[in-house]
Amino acid sequence: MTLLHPAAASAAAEDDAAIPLLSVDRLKAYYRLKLFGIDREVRAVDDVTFAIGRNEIYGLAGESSSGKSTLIKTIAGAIRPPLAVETGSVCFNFSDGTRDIYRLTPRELGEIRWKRLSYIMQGSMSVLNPVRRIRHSFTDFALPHVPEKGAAFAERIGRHLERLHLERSVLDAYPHELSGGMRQRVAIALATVCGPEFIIADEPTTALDVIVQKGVLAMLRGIQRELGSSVLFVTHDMAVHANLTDRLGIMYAGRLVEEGRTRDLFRQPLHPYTRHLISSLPQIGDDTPKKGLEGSPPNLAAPLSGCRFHPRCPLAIDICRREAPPMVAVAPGRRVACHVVTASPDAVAPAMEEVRP
Amino acid sequence: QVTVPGVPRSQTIILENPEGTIKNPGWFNIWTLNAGGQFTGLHQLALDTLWYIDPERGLDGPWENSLASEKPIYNSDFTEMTVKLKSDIYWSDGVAFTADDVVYTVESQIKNPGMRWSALLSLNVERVSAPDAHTVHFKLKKPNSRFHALFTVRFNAIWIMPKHVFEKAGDPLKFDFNPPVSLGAYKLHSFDPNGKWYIWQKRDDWQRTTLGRYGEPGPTYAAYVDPGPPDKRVIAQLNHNLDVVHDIAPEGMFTLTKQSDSLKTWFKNFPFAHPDPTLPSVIFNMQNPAFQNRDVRWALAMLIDIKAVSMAAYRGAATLSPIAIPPTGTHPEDYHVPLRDWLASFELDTGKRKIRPYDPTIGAQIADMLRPSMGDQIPTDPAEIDRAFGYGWWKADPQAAAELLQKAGFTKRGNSWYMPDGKPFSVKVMVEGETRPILTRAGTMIVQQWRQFGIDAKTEVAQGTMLDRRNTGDFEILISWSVETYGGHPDLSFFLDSWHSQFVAPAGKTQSPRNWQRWASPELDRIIEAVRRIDFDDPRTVELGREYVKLMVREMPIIPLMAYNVFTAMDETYWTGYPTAEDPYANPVPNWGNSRAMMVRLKPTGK
Amino acid sequence: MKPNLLDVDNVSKTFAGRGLFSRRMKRAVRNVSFSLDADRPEVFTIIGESGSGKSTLASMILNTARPTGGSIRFEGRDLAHIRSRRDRVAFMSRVQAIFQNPFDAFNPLKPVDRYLYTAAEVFSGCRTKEARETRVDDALHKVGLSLAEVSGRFPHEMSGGQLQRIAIARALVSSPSLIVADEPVSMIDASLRMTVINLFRMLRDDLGVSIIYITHDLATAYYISDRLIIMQTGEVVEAGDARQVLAAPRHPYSIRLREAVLSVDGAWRGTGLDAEAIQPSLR
Amino acid sequence: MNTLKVLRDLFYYNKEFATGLLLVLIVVAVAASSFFSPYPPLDVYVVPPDLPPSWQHPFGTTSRGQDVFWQLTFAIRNTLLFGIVVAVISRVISLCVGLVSGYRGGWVDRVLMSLNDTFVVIPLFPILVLFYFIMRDQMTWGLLALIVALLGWAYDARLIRSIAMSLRTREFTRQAVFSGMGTGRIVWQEHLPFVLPIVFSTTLNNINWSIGIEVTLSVLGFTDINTPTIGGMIYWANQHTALVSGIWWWVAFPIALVVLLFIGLFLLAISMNEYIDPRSRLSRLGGQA
Amino acid sequence: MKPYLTYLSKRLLQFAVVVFVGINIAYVVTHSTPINPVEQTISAATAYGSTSPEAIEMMRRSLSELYGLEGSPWQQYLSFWQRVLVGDFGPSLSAFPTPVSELILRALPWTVGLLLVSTLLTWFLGNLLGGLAGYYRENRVLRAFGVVTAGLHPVPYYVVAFVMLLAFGYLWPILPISGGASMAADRTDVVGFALDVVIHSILPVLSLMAAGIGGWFMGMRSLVSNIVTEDYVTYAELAGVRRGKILRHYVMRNAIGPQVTGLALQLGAIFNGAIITEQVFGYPGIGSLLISAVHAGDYSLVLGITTISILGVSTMVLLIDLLYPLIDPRVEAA
Ligand SMILES: Nc1ncnc2c1ncn2[C@@H]1O[C@H](COP(=O)(O)OP(=O)(O)OP(=O)(O)O)[C@@H](O)[C@H]1O
Ligand SMILES: Nc1ncnc2c1ncn2[C@@H]1O[C@H](COP(=O)(O)OP(=O)(O)OP(=O)(O)O)[C@@H](O)[C@H]1O
Ligand SMILES: [Mg+2]
Ligand SMILES: [Mg+2]
Repeated sequence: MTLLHPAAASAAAEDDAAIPLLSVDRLKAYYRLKLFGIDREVRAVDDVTFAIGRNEIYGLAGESSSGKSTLIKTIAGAIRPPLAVETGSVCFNFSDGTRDIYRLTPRELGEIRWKRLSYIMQGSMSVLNPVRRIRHSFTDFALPHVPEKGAAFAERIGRHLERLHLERSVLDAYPHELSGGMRQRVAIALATVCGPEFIIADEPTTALDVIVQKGVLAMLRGIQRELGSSVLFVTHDMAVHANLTDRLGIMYAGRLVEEGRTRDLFRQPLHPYTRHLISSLPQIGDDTPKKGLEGSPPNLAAPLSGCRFHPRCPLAIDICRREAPPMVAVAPGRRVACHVVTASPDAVAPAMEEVRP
Repeated sequence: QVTVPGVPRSQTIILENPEGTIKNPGWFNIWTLNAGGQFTGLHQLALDTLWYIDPERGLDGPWENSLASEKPIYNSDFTEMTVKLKSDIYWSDGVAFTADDVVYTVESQIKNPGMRWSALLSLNVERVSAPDAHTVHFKLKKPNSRFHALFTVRFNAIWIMPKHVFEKAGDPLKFDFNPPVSLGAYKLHSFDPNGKWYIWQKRDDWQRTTLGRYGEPGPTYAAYVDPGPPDKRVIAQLNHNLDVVHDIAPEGMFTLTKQSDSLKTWFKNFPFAHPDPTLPSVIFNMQNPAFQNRDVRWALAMLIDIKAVSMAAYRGAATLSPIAIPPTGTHPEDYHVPLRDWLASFELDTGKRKIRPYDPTIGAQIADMLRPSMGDQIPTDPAEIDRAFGYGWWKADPQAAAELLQKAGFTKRGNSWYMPDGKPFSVKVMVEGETRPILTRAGTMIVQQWRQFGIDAKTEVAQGTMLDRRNTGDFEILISWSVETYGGHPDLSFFLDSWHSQFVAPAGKTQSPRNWQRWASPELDRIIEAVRRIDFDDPRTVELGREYVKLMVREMPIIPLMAYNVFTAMDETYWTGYPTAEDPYANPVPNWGNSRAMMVRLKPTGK
Repeated sequence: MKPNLLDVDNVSKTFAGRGLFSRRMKRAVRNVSFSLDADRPEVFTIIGESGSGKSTLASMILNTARPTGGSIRFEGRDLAHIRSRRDRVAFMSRVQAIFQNPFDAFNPLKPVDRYLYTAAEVFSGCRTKEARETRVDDALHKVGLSLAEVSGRFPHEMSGGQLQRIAIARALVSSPSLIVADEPVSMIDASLRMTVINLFRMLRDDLGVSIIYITHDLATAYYISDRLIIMQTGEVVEAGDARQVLAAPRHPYSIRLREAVLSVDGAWRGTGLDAEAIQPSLR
Repeated sequence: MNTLKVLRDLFYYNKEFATGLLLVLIVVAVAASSFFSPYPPLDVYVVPPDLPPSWQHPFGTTSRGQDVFWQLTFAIRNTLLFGIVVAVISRVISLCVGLVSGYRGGWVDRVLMSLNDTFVVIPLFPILVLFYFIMRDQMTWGLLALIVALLGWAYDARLIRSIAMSLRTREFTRQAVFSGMGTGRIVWQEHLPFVLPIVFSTTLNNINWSIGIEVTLSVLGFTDINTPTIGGMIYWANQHTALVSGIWWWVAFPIALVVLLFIGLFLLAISMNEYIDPRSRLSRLGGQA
Repeated sequence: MKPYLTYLSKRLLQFAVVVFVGINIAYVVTHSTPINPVEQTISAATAYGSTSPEAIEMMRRSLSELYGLEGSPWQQYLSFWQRVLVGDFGPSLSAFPTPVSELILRALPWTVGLLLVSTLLTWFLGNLLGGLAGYYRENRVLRAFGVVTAGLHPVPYYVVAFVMLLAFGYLWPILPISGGASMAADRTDVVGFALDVVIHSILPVLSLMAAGIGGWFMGMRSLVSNIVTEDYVTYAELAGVRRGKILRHYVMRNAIGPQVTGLALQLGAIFNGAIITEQVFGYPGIGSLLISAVHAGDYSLVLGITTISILGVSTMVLLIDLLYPLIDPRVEAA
């Protein structure tokens, strides 16, 4: 097994932080369905190992239903049946100590939430209590975690909303009075206003038009830079990844298939799926015909043997059908799970050098 | 709990008013129709009229001259009646009672057709006058030998109005008479604005009332209350919060006999209840073709196993009567006992043979049946058994019934009986349900017996609609009573006069009381007319009454069952001296007007 | 002369204020006009700010909402005159819709094939089961699926892309001449997104279906559309040939929109987010 | 996914379902055993009265000389049937009105809701009692069930309508419209499953309510005494002052059986809710839409 | 504002239609009762005394006249509406000549007081416990409580009331079992009288609560168990919002809508009285008035009570419709 130890992975990262803020180790999270005549297991996260350093924006991309949200839920400790963690650990190394999120009592977990770790769920348009004014949601979520109280607190959230291009009057609105985009921004504001060390964001900008989206992303990055916190960011928009994230992980069928610095990944995608993902992206002014992936998406309830991408992979060779490729560091800070790529790492290395600034 | 400031429990008797909650509690003008309560103590304790007949023996014989000083005086053709009044009787406000009050009562009722006794009086009275302060003279429109009955309390009668109060009140129909000025020994103390209770207080001048001559009434206060559903009455009495329970189910009474050590009942032993001079019967709708044949009626009678009915209805505590006269008061001496031999020799022709259906031993049989479970609560003395369990009944004889039905042209196919026209013989028996639980039980049992014999019999509960359906003849068979008597007097005109065929309504039209069976019989008419011609106290009334009994036995237009037994339960914690079968000085049932007699015999226990 | 496929003529929509005591009137769409030629199938794109009235406009075109001003004619017939169920069925067999969110577009409690069969039955008059199956299978093949893959399956058993394609197949069953697609690709990954976009192109080019394509994604708009309008607060601020407008927008809002588009290449040039990140300090 | 398998799994994995099913089966078994009763249901004095529970008469005997157990078998059968008939009829009406009104909106909604409110406001008891007077002995339990059902749908229809109103705005409804489905199909095929959980719980309440009405009417004396029911048993017990007289078994066993039935139905309802509720089942497998 | 006014006027029209139709139905039904008030009156008056059929015929005629039962049905119907529109229900037939309104007014405060208190208490407690039980599903006490209420729920009210009565009136007689106030009550002593009324209402209120709490409990529980899976609840939990706060403002607040509607309807129906309670506990009130009116064929009184009840319920329905946006801001008034 050439599985990379998280420590090794972070050591491999060129960042200065010696201990990563988040380390996920051999995580398996399955949806267990054994009820009502159905008996199956959806292996939505199947053996994922990675780490996120301090002061870093880590992007996660991948096919729809490849397990991104599941991974994120597991990291955020938002496990509800039928989701269950099989094996593996999720460790946070906050400024006040290291915590394995599955070893914490609910009380301890409650203590780190929002103060250190905040989370924007997918579908963040519907996470607001429909019968509670936005102002009260802020009080509920943020008031216990910030030093300001009373008017100072109101001032703080007011200023924060303005950074998200929202008027302060939003505070007196009910969620349904806001457009989807405004609600998403409120959700982002809720998750960022306390200045947590780690922000998890699952497709937070789907309902925004490009102008607003850009502003919001800028704000997110601004906060992150200012506080030196870390962000785990999921989106389907590769352009967002390119502009926002420092490192990028690509998921396919419950597995991380490639990881590396965003720029490297775009310049030189190694995994065939990554390559496809990047090349299929149209750009304004670009007239070349683009194509989607042929073949059907993998079935996580009955995963294929070998590499899960092999039926759709143009490069598939024999071993791909038999053996699952391990995640291998092919260059410092660069990992990939592909038999073809690891078989000829030499072909990769020069390319990597080339993109170094 | 039932204590009012200044009304000590030890001086108060608490009685049940079966009227329940009074909708319009502040209304005491009893001369309008049902605008307020009547049995709230108002007619028992506060009002008075000329005469009383007690269904039992009475304080001083069943007949009592109340406001009148002597019996009614008729002229020879019964077109005039003169009444002599007592003097020294005063209203509670100190005004003397005089003949003017009686005259006013009669005249104002005649003047106002909406008043309770207006119709009765205007039909009868040509003119009323007061020759002097203590004499009233009635000139009648037509001969009426029973006119005095209107002023004679059996349950109630025309109460005398205080002229001096009503005169000033304006429209007597709109006047609430609150507080009532009373003529009786008690006056109103207070009442519940929600109609749940009334408290009456003994008048200081109780001597100046008609009750005064029997001595001072015991209770200083009398409360008439609505104690709620039967179980609650039992609880209330066990808690000594209700001295007299008007009526409960037999089981409630048995519970009381077991659990209360201060209980007093009419019969010391089983069946405990007081038999009212009222006769629950199986009443045929004689206008229904199915019941026009006497043999059919008799067949249905022969199918009744009265012991089972007695058990079902009263748990055996029924006082049976084979004849159409309730076995209570003085009636057994006048009718039941003398007619025994006649009954024993009575023969019925079934078409195949002659049978003697009367069984005088039924009462004893029931006593024997109950003895194992009730032990020494069951009397052993034959006379006592007769008084308690009645005077025999008809033998259940399905064989005879079958023969009678066949004689009437009915046929039996398989297990079912068919009428002469080929239709199945089906009968619906109407009962009143919850309102009269005992009769409902009896009806259900009778239906069961008929059903088992192959008749398609069903019970119909007509709770709430019973009155209307009875009046309009909208029933096949009814368990109810059409016979009600004085109890303390052999005269039967109280109910019988209305049985004359002149009053029978055509089918579909409203029948006036009390001939619910709508039976028109020339023979009966002859008896009724004979009664009309003789005086109330004429010994011939008994003769005519016996003739009536025999006619009824032959014809069976109603199947008499038993007396309406009222389970009045009396608690001796605070009071003693209640009327009982041993000392039957009054009817204990507390909503009867003559229950006022109790007051003068009750003695405090000192608790 | 043959009437236009669609005439949107000076259409406005005003919503009454929400809530009990609200006096606000919301003018969601203001005087929008455009038309689609019957003979020249095209992809007509609507872009705009969130809340600028795109969906409202779409539902008016689909005749599920009535304009408060102006009129919409489909093949010369005013939509306001479509009332009876027969007319509506006839209309829907010509104009179809693809909805924004594939995950909510199918009843989660029911197999997805029902929609296809019903559409075949109602719009194409397929009486027999066989006829319906053929029809549905044809439509599914056009989107790269087959009846065998779809029949009897529940929405949760399908991927977002599959659902999206089923929705399109469902719209195709009735052989419409116009499809209104409201943000059909916002929730799916880039690869699937291209599958869907290419499908639109195929529909236009091979089947002659006109498509009204509503999106936030300027890149795909550029990639596929023929004409385009840009909306802001209910008004059309710029309209014209898609490539021209996107290449050289003129209205200030369009320009800002164009500039705000993030691109992969731009990222390396540093024109990304940092320029905007100058914000008041948080601590 | 066949029904049997679903049931099997419900039984194995859902303790509540298993208990509920067991309880309901017990009650059904009691009801079914009425067909083997040694005594005709209406006959009285077939056994010695007032016997406490014993081996011979497991639930004792009544003051009317009936065996409580066998009487109960008839009573629970009729009462159950009564409750079910009421529930089914009123459910159908409330579903139709609620779903159609919520989905169609506009004047249809206004007309239906006017009708609905009219039924909401009509006071039940005087109407029922007056029906009793008018219908007389035609007032069998069947007819009573019909009337109670007709008077018992309105509130639930409002509830269902409010759910249907939000379903109308869901995207899949528009999908259905554009698939050419008419009101009927949309309402019955698309929206019905969503209201089923609430329908289950209202059904339970409705059965309970209707049995309560039957009992109340009986207590007030409006009862068809030719059909034994639970209400009828209480009626007779009441007439015989059974509670005060210490014949508690006459009341206790019928009540106990009804309670068992309800706990059973309650458990079934919550487990079925879980099965149908898309959020506790698998429907959200596709994503968090 | 205008659309709201349009909505309001449409809704008011609907209200008027409902009230009109409702009262008409009540009119038709009450007037088709086979019980003839005249016969009832006569029977009650003559049941025990001497009667002569001729006299009864006379009484019949004069009573019909007195009760205003002469005239064609149409005339009677019109005069009914004429009176109702000025709020007069005429004289009661079974307590003639007392006006119906007087009878109702006398009974109303008791019924309203009893039912208002018990309904509100029951609603509050049932919902509170139901909410707790739905949210803290693992809690043993609440679970046991759930089974107890589910078991108590179907026990017929009559039996519940009676058991209470036996328990506290007989076996352990610590509470008054009858009436709305004790006979001793001095109604001029406001405080003492109020206390007395409260003590007398304990058993009726308790029994009403015991019988009614299960419905609210189970309703709230199931509403809550649906809501706890909503995203906004999950999210608030993930954000570490205090559980008490989540329960109150996120869970119960969102579930309360249907329960408020239910409460409103129940409050509207107060005017029907609590027939069995009044019977068992001898509590004064409108229920027994209604039943006795029905029995007496007193359709003036029945109609008076039903009209008030119809007005009560439909007003509450109207209010709920108009005010619902305050309960659930998502609902548009129009
Ligand atoms: N509650 C659940 N029960 C069962 N399976 C689930 C559940 N939620 C998600 N899944 C399955 O788990 C897999 C991964 O889902 P997940 O939501 O993590 O995908 P994703 O990568 O976030 O997709 P998207 O980009 O569409 O959000 C999918 O196959 C999905 O069907
Ligand atoms: N039923 C309604 N009542 C009142 N206002 C409404 C209604 N529907 C939409 N609106 C308002 O109309 C405006 C246009 O809404 P619409 O949904 O058309 O926007 P959109 O362009 O589709 O936005 P997005 O890109 O976020 O989907 C919004 O401000 C919205 O709040
Ligand atoms: Mg996701
Ligand atoms: Mg939109």
